[in-house]
Amino acid sequence: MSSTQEKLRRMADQIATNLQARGHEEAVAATAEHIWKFWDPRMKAGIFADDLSVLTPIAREAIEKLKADAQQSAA
Amino acid sequence: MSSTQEKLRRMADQIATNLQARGHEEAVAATAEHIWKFWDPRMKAGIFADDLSVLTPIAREAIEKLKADAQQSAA
Amino acid sequence: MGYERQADFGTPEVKSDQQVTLTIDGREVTVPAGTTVMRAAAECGGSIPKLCATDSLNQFGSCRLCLVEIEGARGTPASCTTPVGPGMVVHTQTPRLEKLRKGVMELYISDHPLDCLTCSANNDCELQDQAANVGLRDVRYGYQGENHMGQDVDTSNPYFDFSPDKCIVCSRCVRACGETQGTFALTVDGRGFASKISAGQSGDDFLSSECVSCGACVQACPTSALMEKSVVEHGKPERAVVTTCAYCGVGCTFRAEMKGEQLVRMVPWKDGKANRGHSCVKGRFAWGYANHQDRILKPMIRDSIDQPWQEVSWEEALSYTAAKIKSIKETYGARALGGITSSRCTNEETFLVQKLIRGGFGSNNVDTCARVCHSPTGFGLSQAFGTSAGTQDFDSVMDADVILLIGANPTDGHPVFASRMKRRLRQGAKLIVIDPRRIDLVRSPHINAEHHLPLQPGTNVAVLTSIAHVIVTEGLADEAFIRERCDWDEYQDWARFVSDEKHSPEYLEAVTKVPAETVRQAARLYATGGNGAIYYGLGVTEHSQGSSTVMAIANLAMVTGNIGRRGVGVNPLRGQNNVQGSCDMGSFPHELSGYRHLSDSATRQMFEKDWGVSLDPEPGLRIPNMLDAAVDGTFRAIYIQGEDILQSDPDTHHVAAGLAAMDLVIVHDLFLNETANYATVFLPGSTFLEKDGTFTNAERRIQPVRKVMEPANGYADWEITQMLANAIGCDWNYTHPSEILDEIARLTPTFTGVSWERLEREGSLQWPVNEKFPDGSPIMHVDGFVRGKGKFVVTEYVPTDERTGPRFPLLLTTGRILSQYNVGAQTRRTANVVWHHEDVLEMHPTDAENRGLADGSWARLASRTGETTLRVVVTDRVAPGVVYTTFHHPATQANVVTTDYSDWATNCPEYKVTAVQVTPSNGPSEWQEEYNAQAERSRRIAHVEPAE
Amino acid sequence: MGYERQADFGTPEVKSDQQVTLTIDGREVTVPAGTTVMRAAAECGGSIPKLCATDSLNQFGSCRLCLVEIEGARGTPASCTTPVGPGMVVHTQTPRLEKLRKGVMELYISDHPLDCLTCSANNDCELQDQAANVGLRDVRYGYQGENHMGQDVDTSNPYFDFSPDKCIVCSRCVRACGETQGTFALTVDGRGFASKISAGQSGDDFLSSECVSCGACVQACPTSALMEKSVVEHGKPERAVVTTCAYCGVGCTFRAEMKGEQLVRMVPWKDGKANRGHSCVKGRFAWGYANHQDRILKPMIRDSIDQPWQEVSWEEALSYTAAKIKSIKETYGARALGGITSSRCTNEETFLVQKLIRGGFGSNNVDTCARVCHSPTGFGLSQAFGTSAGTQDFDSVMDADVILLIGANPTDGHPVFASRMKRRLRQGAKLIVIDPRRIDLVRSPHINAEHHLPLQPGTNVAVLTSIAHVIVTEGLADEAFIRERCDWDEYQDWARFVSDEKHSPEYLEAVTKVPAETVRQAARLYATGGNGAIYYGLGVTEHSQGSSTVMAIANLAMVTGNIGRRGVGVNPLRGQNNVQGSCDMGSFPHELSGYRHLSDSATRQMFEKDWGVSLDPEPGLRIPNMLDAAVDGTFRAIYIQGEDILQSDPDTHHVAAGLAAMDLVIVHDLFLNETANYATVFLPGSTFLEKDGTFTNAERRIQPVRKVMEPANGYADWEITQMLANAIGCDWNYTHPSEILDEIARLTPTFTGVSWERLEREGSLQWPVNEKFPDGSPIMHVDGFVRGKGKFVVTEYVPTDERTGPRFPLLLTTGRILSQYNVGAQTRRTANVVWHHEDVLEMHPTDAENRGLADGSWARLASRTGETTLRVVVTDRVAPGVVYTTFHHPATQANVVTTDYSDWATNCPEYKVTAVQVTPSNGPSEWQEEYNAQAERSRRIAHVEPAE
Repeated sequence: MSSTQEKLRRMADQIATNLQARGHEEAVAATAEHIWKFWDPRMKAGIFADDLSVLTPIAREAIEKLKADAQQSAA
Repeated sequence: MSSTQEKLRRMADQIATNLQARGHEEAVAATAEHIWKFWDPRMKAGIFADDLSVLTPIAREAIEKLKADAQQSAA
Repeated sequence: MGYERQADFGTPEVKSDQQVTLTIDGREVTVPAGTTVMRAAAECGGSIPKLCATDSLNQFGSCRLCLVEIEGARGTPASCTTPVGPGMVVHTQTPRLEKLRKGVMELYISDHPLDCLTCSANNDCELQDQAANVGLRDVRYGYQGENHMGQDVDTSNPYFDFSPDKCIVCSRCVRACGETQGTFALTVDGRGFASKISAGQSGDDFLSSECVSCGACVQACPTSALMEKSVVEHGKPERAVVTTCAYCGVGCTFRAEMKGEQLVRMVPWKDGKANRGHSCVKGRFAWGYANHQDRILKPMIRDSIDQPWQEVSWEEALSYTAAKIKSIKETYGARALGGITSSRCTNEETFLVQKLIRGGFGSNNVDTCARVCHSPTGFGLSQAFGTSAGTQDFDSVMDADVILLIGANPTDGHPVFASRMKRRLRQGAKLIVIDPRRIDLVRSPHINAEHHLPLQPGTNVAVLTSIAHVIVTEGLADEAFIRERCDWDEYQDWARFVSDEKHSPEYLEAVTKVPAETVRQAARLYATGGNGAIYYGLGVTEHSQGSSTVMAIANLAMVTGNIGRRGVGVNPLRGQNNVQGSCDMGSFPHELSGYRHLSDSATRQMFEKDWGVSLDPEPGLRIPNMLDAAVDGTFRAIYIQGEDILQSDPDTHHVAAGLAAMDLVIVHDLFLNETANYATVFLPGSTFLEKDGTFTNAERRIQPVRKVMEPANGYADWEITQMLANAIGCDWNYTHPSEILDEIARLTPTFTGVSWERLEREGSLQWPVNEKFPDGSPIMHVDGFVRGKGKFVVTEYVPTDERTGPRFPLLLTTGRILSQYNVGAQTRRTANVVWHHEDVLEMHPTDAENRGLADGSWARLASRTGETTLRVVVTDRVAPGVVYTTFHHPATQANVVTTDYSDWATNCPEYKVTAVQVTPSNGPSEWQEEYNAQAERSRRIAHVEPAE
Repeated sequence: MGYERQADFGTPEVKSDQQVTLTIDGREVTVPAGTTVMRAAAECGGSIPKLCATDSLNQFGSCRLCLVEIEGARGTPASCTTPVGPGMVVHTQTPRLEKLRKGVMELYISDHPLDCLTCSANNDCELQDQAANVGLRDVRYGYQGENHMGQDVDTSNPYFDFSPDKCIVCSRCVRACGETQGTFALTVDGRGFASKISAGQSGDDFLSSECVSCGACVQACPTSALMEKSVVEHGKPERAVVTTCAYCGVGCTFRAEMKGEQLVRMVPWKDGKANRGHSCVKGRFAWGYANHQDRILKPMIRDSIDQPWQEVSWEEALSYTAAKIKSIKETYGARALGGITSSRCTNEETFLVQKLIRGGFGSNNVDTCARVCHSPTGFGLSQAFGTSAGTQDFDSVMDADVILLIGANPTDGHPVFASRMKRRLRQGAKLIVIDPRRIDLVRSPHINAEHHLPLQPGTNVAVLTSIAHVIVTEGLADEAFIRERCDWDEYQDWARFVSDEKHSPEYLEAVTKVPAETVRQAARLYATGGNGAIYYGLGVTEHSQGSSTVMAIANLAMVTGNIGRRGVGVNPLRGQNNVQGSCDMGSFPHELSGYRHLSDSATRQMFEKDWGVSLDPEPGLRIPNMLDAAVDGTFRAIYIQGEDILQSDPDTHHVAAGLAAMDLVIVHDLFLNETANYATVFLPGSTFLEKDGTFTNAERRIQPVRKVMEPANGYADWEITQMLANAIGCDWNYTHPSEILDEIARLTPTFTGVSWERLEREGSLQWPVNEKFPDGSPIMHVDGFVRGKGKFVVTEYVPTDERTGPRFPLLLTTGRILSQYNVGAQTRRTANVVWHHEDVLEMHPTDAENRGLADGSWARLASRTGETTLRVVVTDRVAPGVVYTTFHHPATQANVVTTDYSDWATNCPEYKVTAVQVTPSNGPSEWQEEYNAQAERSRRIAHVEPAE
């Protein structure tokens, strides 16, 4: 696994951790929105393609939500 | 005769003399016009009341013309 | 408001149709071809160091400080003598130049005193500036070598000092004396290190030299070598206000340089369009009268002229005066009241005085001092061209090829314009002088008049008609011009008239005493020498044929086609600062502002509506007629603003009798003048430094006058006239002269486009300024005469009634000199008296010898009218049979001698021709002694506190 | 364009609702009550002589030169200490005053050297001015008495000299050092005649004293006693251009004083609204880099980084670069290209670079140095208030009662603003400092912080949340404000969160290491002490919780109602001169100018239409992501204008690896910086002196930058970007930056009212400037937050992943010092190196002793990422366990040690917290030696003529 991949995991988790005090549901939505707004397409693609089980729960749910949204809009 | 009266005569004659080169008729008209345009009423009254025979012919005719005009407009 | 020297671009402005673009210090600059690199750099905000260059003088290239580097050129050329070239790349600051300049500066400073902090030029010194720019920090030579320190200061001039040890021998003073002033009084003596500036011959100081104290050298001096004494005394000014000189009709603009309420100096303003940065001794230096101890600052009244004056409050003075006026009007009617406007006051003030007389007093008895100087100009030019004013601006003279100067002495009377005329003459223009005296312009350094026609006083018309005779009979008339621009029938009548043999130079030589051949040559030169410009003065107007002479002059200009373009024209040199303006403002008894006769009911009604009054449609009295009517008892009261008719007007005895006969003489002036001896009300006036307004000079240029200090007397003159008007029941509410100017513009077609705001923006405007001439009119009658066709008027020579004879065998003519002004009320109260502390009588050696008179003798000068005494100066400047004096001093009272003869058309007095006799005397005449005793008695002031 | 000192009104401006009318020298003047007579006189154009007075300092009344006479008052009071009174009648120039002043001046001059002409102050000296004004002509005492001549000049300061014999002991320097700068380094030693000015203790010279070289004393000195060395060398400037400093985010305005193409000095401009006439050592003096020999003036290219550079023509450089860009785009797509805008360049230049990348390259891979400094400010304040900028102008600090200073060291980083803050603190405002180090403001002359919270690095959020805990739980919240201005539900959620016992100071003391009671006292003071203003710096943002800390700060301001008026607010102290502007201009990969997200299609379409391109709607890469992507091979080319990411960005190894992996690195800069070691195209840049444009400072103030000299490299930076754009096929035709500014205004709602013409007229404008705020916005959120309701955001403390442990037991934090700027590219190339010629490591005595390190020892500083060596300074300014260094010198490269940890929201690097170990060393590390060798190799230039 490239160091870039590792950084993406760390970034996603870090966002999630900093948002978790807002409560689980809001934290998931805020994490997803943050990634959607600030990540370059190749970064998004990178994390979508990753093994999401290594992520913290909030981060994982956020990425899953983003993936679903992306597939929907591509459909 | 006051010195003022004497001055009025001299002024009338001097005007006439300086205009005489224009020929008699024009000189009389020009002298009359000059006095009409530049003399105060009391000066005009003074020369009208004077003995005009002492004046040079052009001056005399000019004053007579002015007197006639004045009487006409007063009538 | 802060103090800053005017910008100096180093070398004069160049005019060219071609523009050149170059790069200076990395910046692109575009300037007219022929411009120097120095000037181009200055125009884009740079400042190449310089000492010998200044933009009022031609480049000289001596100081070596203005070196620059030009890419591709060898060496380091002087930027003041190097013209710009297209694509040139100039560097004005490089290490190499820095080093060279430090070397040059080191030499200057090693021979210069180090007392900057106590030097009068401190902070206003170009050597100091350039030392700062160059950044020299060390003088290797020390200050112990041979130098020029410790030389005596020449303090002889009353207005400026020359400190030779401060001199850096840049020659700017020498060049200014030549190029700017045209006097050539200064020279560089010696060569090399021994060079020094010198005024005149060795042994001369500035006062004893030819120097005329114009100030050009002081203005040009980069250090304190030439410095105003007032700056030495008071220190550097702190602010500068641009204003217009209150002396002659040239109308120089000056920077009044102030410190608090103290005027420190007057400095000519380079942007002034009348003077172009030059000045004369009067405007530049003779302003001390403004705060002279003689000045009266409080209103005064008295019941009769044999009582002392009582100082009173303004309220009391005005109510006293108003009551008198109302009572006289009630008893004798409005036509018993009148007044005189002042040619020294502003247009706005003059306009108010005539408005007060016409609208407030209710009579048209208003006149002005132009009556006694240029009234024939107004009358004559109006007849010929349709406008009562000269046709050119002053700049026009630089395009003249032949200058015909008649009855004028510009180097004394209009010195700043004379300097420009001399500059043009040095460039090669030809000069013809028609004057009984050999005035300075006939022969002076680098000037040599082509022809001098020393005519017999009183024969102007004869000479001018004989010149016309030559032009017409020799076929030199410009018929194409005449056919296009003039009435051809009138021209033919006139041509027939002048062609008469009786008007030939040969026939008239006996009368005029001018050799016929000289007249013929002068006539040919004027008619064929290129642009011919006529300049004339009071030697034309102050004659019984003054108006005829003006018309004869107009005829000459028209017959030769010398009118309607630059370099030609008919140019009266006006006497007092605002004599043009006072005439424009409706100061004459028969006309309203803009020279419109009272009989024109449309004009009259416009004024009546605007002012809310009804106006008398009949002309009022002229000054001499007022005096006659006063003696007759029909004229009882007069308001005289800023004039001294007792001294300035002819036949003093008669003037005194007229004034004495009146019930009320109100004098509104700075000083208790001679006329005030017969006044019972004195209203203290304000100087031109104490008020806002406008003056109009001889070229019809309306220029702003700006208040630089508060009126010492409490009010500006326009405010005093307004207070007087309101005291007799008017309801005026002017708060600033600009409002009066707006009223003038509203009521006067030639002033439509004039406003204070526009003058602030554009500096000055030459009337007419209106829809037709939105930018004003530097040159008139360009596309046609104002009256339509130019009018040739037949002018027959009529000899004056004043004749010489056995009792009075000499002809007296009068004039003035450079250092004094008019009746001398101002100049006599300045240090100008060192040049002229008394009026003297010029007399030809033969006449003097015949009478046993030597230079300096006391002589009795007598005419049919009166007599006085004065000292004789023996000189061949006057012809045999002619004597000459000035009328600047009341102690002499030359006008006690002059007669009441006057111009046939305008009653302008014949000052220039009085038959006199001169005999030895041993002191003042009886009349002089009586007069002085009466004057002294009349001037007593009882200093008691007013009962407020 | 000419050179003139700025007007000096003598005493400071007074604000008052009451106006007083008086008469000075006959003129009526109306001024605010409390104004001095001196200032009133100056305001109406007069100039009362003065020496000890100047309008930047409080009146002192010692020189006795400014005496005036006041009617009805006894004696001659000093005008500088006499306030105006209604109806007062003042005379500033009378014979009595003239005499008194000459006496005073005589004493000054008798003890002053007479070498004006070679003096560096010549023509720019107030003693000279006043001597000229006073007009002293003679010094009776002579120059032989006891005096102060011949004393040694103190030349120790690299920028100015002190010449005691030129000193007139007016105390202006001493007062400026105290009042203006707040350093109190200067004193008057002795009394009476023995008085002399002294820097620090006896034996100190200026360099060894406490003097911080701000220049305030030089500015205040009326003579050449304190004088810039550059003026001594070059002489007096000849023109002055007002421009904006290119150092820190204060944005001081200066007059660039020029002589030809030579910058002679930079002088603070009194009308500058950011600096109000003050300056620091960098802006005032450290401009010599602009013409440093290291500067590259020709474009250079090379095929690979192991080759020497080849100088080529602009054409060749641009076509080479364009071909490479096109080829990479073809092969890898637009998203392989990107660039970095510069916070040192103008707004217009920055805007063009992001336009080039988005519109020309076709990607949104644009980022700027704000990424590594204040990106959390933009994110955090936008979340809370709706605007990515501070809320106040600098003037606002003068109305603050409590100043809460967090993670900022203004006396070093923002010295000119620090001086104002100190002035306010001396007036009595209270100070709370939250900083691991005991910065100067905690204790300095006349300043004593109320509370210092020396927290453990990385615990900002914990400390701020505990302050919020105190405010909410002690009932100090401003509920009225919150109900009106904020979302009440969000507030309640947040209040519940912070009230939790886990957020109490007592609970968190173990983490933050700040005594709980100190936190409580600080919280109470901020909440209840009047106007509370928060100022913060990179100690807040450069953390893994940087954005959370910014939001925590916003929460504190809202909960206490300290927002929306003067004296309060949230004020980020921005780093580089135009970091605010570069963010405003759309330099971030996810947003367009004015902080509008790319996903907003209306905004995107406006740009697409205006630019005639289509834009990628997806966010681009941030700098660290670009480097990651480069290593991964998906990012191939970068255009870097005016930044040196290799030195400034964290984890140098990783940056170098990223750059080395790219196909094309274009560096556009003044110098061959560290990043250029990895570049194959070098485009020489221009300095701020060589171009027009605007900078936006930390108070959102848009200020004009003006060209004072031509670009030595041939083109301004905006021209180079335009040439590059056109080389890759764009069609740009800007002829002046004002046209770019017009485009910015057209496309950015907060800039609608901004134009070059308006900036010329008004000097500066604070955005937003638009229909709603036509005059700009000194204070924001006055009537409501930009986002509507203020948002309380829950900020949970999350410790950084960077932890100390046995291998790396110390925490390194980094910062900067006064004399250096950022990576030092500019300041290292000036004489500022005398104060700081190398980066050093500050270490607590205990930690040093434990490691056998003494003051000055060489030490090895190592982290998990890398290591370097530097010298140790032992000091108790840092707490035990904390070490501190700066990153100004490439020889040290502190960033080889910092990690790639970064802020969760913005990836702003965690410079402020790195776990390190420090051990003795005997010289540079192996890495340092390798780096230096590589850098030297990479900087070789093959000097052959370009094949044009």
